[in-house]
Amino acid sequence: MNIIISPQQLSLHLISSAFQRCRLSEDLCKLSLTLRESTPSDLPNLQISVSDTGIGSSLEEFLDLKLSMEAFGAHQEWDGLLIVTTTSICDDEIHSYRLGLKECVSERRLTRLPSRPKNGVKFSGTEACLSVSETVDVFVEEIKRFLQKMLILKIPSVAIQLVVERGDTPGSRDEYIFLANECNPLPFSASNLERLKSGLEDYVLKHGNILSTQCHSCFLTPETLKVGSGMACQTESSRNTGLVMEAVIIISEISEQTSNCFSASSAKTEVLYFKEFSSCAIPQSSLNALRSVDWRSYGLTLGSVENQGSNVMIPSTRAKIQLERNLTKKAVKLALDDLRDKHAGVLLSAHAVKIRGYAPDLAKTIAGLILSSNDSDFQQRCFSFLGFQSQGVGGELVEACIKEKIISVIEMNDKKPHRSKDVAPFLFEDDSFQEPELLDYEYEGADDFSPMDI
Amino acid sequence: MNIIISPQQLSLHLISSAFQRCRLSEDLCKLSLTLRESTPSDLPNLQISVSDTGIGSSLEEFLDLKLSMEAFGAHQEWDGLLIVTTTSICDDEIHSYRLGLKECVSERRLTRLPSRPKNGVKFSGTEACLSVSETVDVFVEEIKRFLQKMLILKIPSVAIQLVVERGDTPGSRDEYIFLANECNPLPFSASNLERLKSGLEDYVLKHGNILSTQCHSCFLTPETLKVGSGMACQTESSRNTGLVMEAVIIISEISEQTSNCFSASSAKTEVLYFKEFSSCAIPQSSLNALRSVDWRSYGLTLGSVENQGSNVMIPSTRAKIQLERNLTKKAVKLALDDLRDKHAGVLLSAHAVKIRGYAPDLAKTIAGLILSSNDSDFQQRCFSFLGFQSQGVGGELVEACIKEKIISVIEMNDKKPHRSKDVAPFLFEDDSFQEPELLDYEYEGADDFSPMDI
Amino acid sequence: MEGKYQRRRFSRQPEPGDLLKRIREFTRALVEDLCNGRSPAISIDRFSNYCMNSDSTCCCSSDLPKGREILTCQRENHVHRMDVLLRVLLIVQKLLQENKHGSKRDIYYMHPAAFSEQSVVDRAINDICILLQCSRHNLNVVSVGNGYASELMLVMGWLRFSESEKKFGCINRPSTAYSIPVHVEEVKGIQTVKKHDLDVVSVAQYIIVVEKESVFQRLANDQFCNKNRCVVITGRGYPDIPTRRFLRLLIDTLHLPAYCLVDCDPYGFDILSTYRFGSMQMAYDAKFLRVPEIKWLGVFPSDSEKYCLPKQCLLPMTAEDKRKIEAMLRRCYLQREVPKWRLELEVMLQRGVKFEIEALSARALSFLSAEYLPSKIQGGIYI
Amino acid sequence: MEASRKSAMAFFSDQQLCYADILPPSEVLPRIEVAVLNFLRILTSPAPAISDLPLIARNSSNGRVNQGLLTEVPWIFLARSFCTRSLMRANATKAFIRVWKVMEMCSKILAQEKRVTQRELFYKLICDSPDYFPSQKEANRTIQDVVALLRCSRYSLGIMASSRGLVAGRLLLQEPNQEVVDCSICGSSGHAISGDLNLLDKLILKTDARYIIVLEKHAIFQRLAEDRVFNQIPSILITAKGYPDIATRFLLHRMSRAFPELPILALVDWNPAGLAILCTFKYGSIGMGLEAYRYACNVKWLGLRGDDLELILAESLVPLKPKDLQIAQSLMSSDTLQEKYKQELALMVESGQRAELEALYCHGYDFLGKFIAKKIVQANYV
Ligand SMILES: [Mg+2]
Ligand SMILES: [Mg+2]
Repeated sequence: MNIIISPQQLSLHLISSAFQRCRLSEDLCKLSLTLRESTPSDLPNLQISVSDTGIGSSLEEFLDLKLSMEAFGAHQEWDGLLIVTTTSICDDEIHSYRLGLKECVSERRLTRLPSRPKNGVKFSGTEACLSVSETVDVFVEEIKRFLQKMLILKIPSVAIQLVVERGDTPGSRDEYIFLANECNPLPFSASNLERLKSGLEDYVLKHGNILSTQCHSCFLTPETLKVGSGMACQTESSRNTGLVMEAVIIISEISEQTSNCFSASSAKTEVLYFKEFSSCAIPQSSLNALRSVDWRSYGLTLGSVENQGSNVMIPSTRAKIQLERNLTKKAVKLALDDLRDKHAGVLLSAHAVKIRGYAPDLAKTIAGLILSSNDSDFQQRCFSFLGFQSQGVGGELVEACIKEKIISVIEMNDKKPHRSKDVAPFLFEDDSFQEPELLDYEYEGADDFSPMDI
Repeated sequence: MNIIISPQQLSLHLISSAFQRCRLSEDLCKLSLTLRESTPSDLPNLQISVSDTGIGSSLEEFLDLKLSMEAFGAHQEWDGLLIVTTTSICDDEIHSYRLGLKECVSERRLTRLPSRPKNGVKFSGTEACLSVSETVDVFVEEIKRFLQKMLILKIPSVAIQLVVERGDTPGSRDEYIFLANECNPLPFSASNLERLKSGLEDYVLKHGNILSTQCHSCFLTPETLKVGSGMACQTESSRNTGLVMEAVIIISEISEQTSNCFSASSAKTEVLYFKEFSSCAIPQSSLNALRSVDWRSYGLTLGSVENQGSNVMIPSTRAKIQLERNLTKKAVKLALDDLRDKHAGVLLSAHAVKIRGYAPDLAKTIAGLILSSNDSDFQQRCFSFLGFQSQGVGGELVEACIKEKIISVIEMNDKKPHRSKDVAPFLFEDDSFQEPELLDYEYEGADDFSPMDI
Repeated sequence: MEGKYQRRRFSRQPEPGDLLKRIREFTRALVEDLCNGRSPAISIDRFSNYCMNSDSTCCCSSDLPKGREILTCQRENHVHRMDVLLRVLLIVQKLLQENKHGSKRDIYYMHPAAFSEQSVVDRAINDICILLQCSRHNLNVVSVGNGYASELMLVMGWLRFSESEKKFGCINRPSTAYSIPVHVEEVKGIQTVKKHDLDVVSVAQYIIVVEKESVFQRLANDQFCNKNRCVVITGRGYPDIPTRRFLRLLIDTLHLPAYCLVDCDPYGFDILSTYRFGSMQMAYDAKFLRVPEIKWLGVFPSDSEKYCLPKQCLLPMTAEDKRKIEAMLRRCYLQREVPKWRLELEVMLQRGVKFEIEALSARALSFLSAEYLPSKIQGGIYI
Repeated sequence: MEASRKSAMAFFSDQQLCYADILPPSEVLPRIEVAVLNFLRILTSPAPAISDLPLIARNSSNGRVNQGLLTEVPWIFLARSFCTRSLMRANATKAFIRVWKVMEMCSKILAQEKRVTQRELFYKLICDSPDYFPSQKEANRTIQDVVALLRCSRYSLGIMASSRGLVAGRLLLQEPNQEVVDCSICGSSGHAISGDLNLLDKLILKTDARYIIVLEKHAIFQRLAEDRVFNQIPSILITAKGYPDIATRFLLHRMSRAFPELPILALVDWNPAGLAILCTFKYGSIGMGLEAYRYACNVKWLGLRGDDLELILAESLVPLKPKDLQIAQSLMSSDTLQEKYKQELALMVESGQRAELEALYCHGYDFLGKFIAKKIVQANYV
């Protein structure tokens, strides 16, 4: 679990927890975020409330919250108090607690506040509240960005509402709704991976979920997005208990010419990482995994990787890191392979791209060998191989057909596992001829005679 | 006049003066040097007496003696007193004077000592005496070397006697006689230059006048010495009053193999300089003159020049230096030319020597062209050019004859003034020849044909 | 596989029709593979006429392939070679169909950008020869290098033959040089003059192969063939294919002994070896190009002393020369087939000097033709 | 002998002759004898001297262009400007002696009625005088010096020449007392031109051709000879395989004299070297000035020229090499070059590209013949 170093991160964490509770609920849930800024004194006072209608909280999630003592120890803007109100479906009452987060985890105690009766109504839900001496602005954008990313997961059962009340203009109230499954609905039965794929597609089409609908000026045709996905699981234990890593890769081929939305910088590749259905910064182990992928074999080059998240990870065990790393790598590779398999000519290795460059020439020459032959019987046989029936088939057609076949062979070759690739058969023991060549023979009269001419 | 910096130099100077007085006398003269060492106390006491039977002294020569005040000011070994006794042929008395040389020239006064009557006998002569607290040894060798050099002048009228009495062995008395004109007598009418030549020859033959007779083991044949002489006079004034520079150059060709007298160091060239009939160190101006001679054009190379004399010269005027220098250079060049003219093949320029080295090959080739021809008419004409009458002349003879002629042309060419040297006739005379390009144009053979010259 | 080569060894040279058929078979197989989604692969046998295994029982003399190279679409350099090979093959097909000849340079110029350099074409031509199991001339490809360098070989002596309509009556003037035709396959009627020819009473008794033109000219100028009943040829340095084929043809037809006169230096020896064993580049075709019958006539390292050659003519070997000799000494065929040559080569290395044939002419121009060659041939002083 | 020496003597004072003759040994030896006699005469004269050797200078400043009045063909020749070899100049002493040594060797060879190769001559020279001939280069240069001194061709000095030239097509050659050689049935290899200039001089030439086509390259020659282009275009094909040797130029010159009505058309690569080869046939060159200027022929430039480039694939054009630019520069600075050639050269330099004749093969191997035929019909040569 990440160590939290700021109130903003804490609030994101609270949202993430609420989201998980919603996800685990079997019903449609609502996740409400309220940021209420009041300025009674000169100091800004911001009340943050994260409430959800998911399953009730077991409170451990709050008790176990890890705060950076360095960051929060001297933090004047926040008292460290968290008010948690929660009830499970089977509870009769709504329980309230107060929790001092500035104490270290082992010393933390919940202070029970007065409960409220539910009056027999069956519902569950949780609210977490805190007050900080910060302006609302430092929270809003971050939370919105977070929620936009969360939409990628396309969990259909959670509706998110963000309400912002600013203190300086009383009565002002901004409300944002975040609904997954909006523009490209998926069936409820869709797998997580499918949802992720679809969500990521939406994310790209909506320019990082900033737009509410697909950007039609950039994405005219459906083919512009090429998507591949892969899943890797811990194989030793059973699938259910083990780690599962799912990767989705999207390549959007928007040229800068046709698009007026993308700036040069947006041409960069964005890596989004979700852990347990929550967007978070990519951990170092996964980053290393990404670095270790042989991108060149997919015709890609790895640029510099900027890790924008700043969460400090609690060190996992070495074995776990290795596992995560392997799984990440595997999932990404599977996603790449998937992408390549589904889209001809995409993600060919640089090597194969070069080789493919020879296809037109090879095709032209082979077509030449066929067409220039004075043996019509031979020509006929070749045509029939190529699937042409008639004699009078045009030269361009033959050439194009051969070219296509060559390209497909080259691409197929590239998709084969690497193992078989590098062992190009070369049975000839050439190394034994390390004799100096008697090339520089100076002979009177012959200007540039070379024994190579023999 | 040189500045005297030591008692030894003073004594040489006194000898030189005495020699000049003898030379100017019309009679045979005797120059006696006595070095008498007495040890009454611990301090050595050396009496030096220089007496001559030449013309009497005008005393100015003593009054004008220039002593280095730096060297003599603090000189404890000598009191600076010079006793001069002199009489001219026309004097009735013998005059004696005492002179304090440590006083500077302008303050010097002669102290007259009692005279002695000559009792009507007609003679002239001078004696200069001084006493120093030095041992006799520091004087003897230097004086002997000086006298040996003076013999080179071969002034026939002066006999020199050196008597050395050492104090440590009472009664011991070494006597040395230096007589010019001894082994190769010259007529009295011989010119100074002839004497100098002869004297220098003797000097070389007697290994620097160290031997009393010619060294027969080194100089077996008379041809081993090659002598050239030159004289240069100031041309502007009349010859009598002007400066006259005479140079004699001797080359002795003694190989180290045949000679057992010469050590490696004696192979060096010795330069002796006489000024006004007195051996002295070579002045800087003359040294520069020697350095500026184009020795290479005589096939010689100038090594490092060590000036062994340490006399400090009183600066002459610039014009005088230039004159001396020019005269020296001219005299030396004349001597070199004289030497070369008298001795075939000697002092050829390095250039000519190098070219002469090719003469045998060229002669052989030309002879080959003649002898290998099967055209007897052609051969006959060639032979007649070479001065052979008969048909059956031997190949070696033809070759030797051509070689000799080629060498003689090379040597002759070398002796010509440089201007006229390079103009040789063309092999094929052709009056219409335009001005020949004398550049040694290197022609690219047809093999390295270059299109550049189209 | 073995059978295939064994068979070909004794079979006639393929006709253009055979080759065109083989090209079509090749093309058809390629198209078939492609249409079946199989990655095309071109299998090319590799040949070498020697190896560096000094003592082993290698099979370099068997003329069997020593290995195989398979060009696939999976390596870029393979695909490039495939591209070149197919382009050249297409040109060859045209040449054969139109019954024309093209030089290697001509072929290069069909696609200079794709071929990038001449050697790429040369290699492809070799590969095609191996694929189609033929010699280069069967492809109607001639070797005019870069358009300039081709030197025709020279021949003189007691010989008469014709190429197509052109007659070479060397016999009429035995000491006049004749250039050798390009198309050896069109050479007909090689004959030394028979005794029953009325005007000539003698027949050629042997063939001398000299390394270089200047020595050939010396022999011509000395009227060597007027005085000796022989045929002299030179390949002007490393012999090209027509030269070697012509020599092969001469020997097969006339059954005369052949002697080789080369410089006493590593190049000379390599040229000698090329006549005797063929070159490595053309190892696949060695059996048609080599002349196992050839004898090394000279000049031997020991000749410098035997004939008191002027010392100015003896040059010290460079480090490069020595390196070359050391490498040549390791060639397996020397030990196996001509151990005496190898010994002489060792002597050459030990002495550390080299010299040219012309050194024999330094003292007297006619020494080579009047003394050296006759004494060697009559005395059987060759190995 | 006396008479020939007289004429040899006269030769050296003849002002008009600045070329190297092709002479039989009987005329070369007297020239050498005159040289020896003059040397001895001057050496033994009352004012003895070692005479300098006057060699016709073979540098461009001694090059002259003859703009003929009757023919429009200019040719290059050497004027009477000399460079000398002098014994007395230290840096030329060896060169001076080398000249005599080579003369001695040549006179011996000529007296034996033999010929040697340059290599053999070098060997003889190093055995005789190793100090003077450290390498073949000195021997070759000295041979040229002797040519420039005695003004007879290298071949006349008893040095063998080999020609790389080939001829094919409608030409009948006959050496005295030999069978006629029909160059149209020599196949693609053509007929090899002999290096024996005396023999070439005596050849009897016959033709029914209407053109002489000079080819820069052997490969092109082979192609045209194999295609028997001379049957469609009645012509004689000749190539020197690059820069022409004397023998090839001599034969072409002889043909141009024997068949003055036949235009001589050159087909060269489109690069400065190609043009330089053409110009060497056309004007001669200073480097070969002494031996070869007389063999200038009025060669016209058939191709490749800038206009032909449209027939060539762009990929066949190769960037000019530094050597090309060098050649271009020296050609440009030549007064000899006619304006049209200079324009063409400027185009090459400007485009920075070169093209070889083989590049036309992209239209098939038989295209070359059609190309030539079309150009000839249109009289498209300059
Ligand atoms: Mg060689
Ligand atoms: Mg060219």
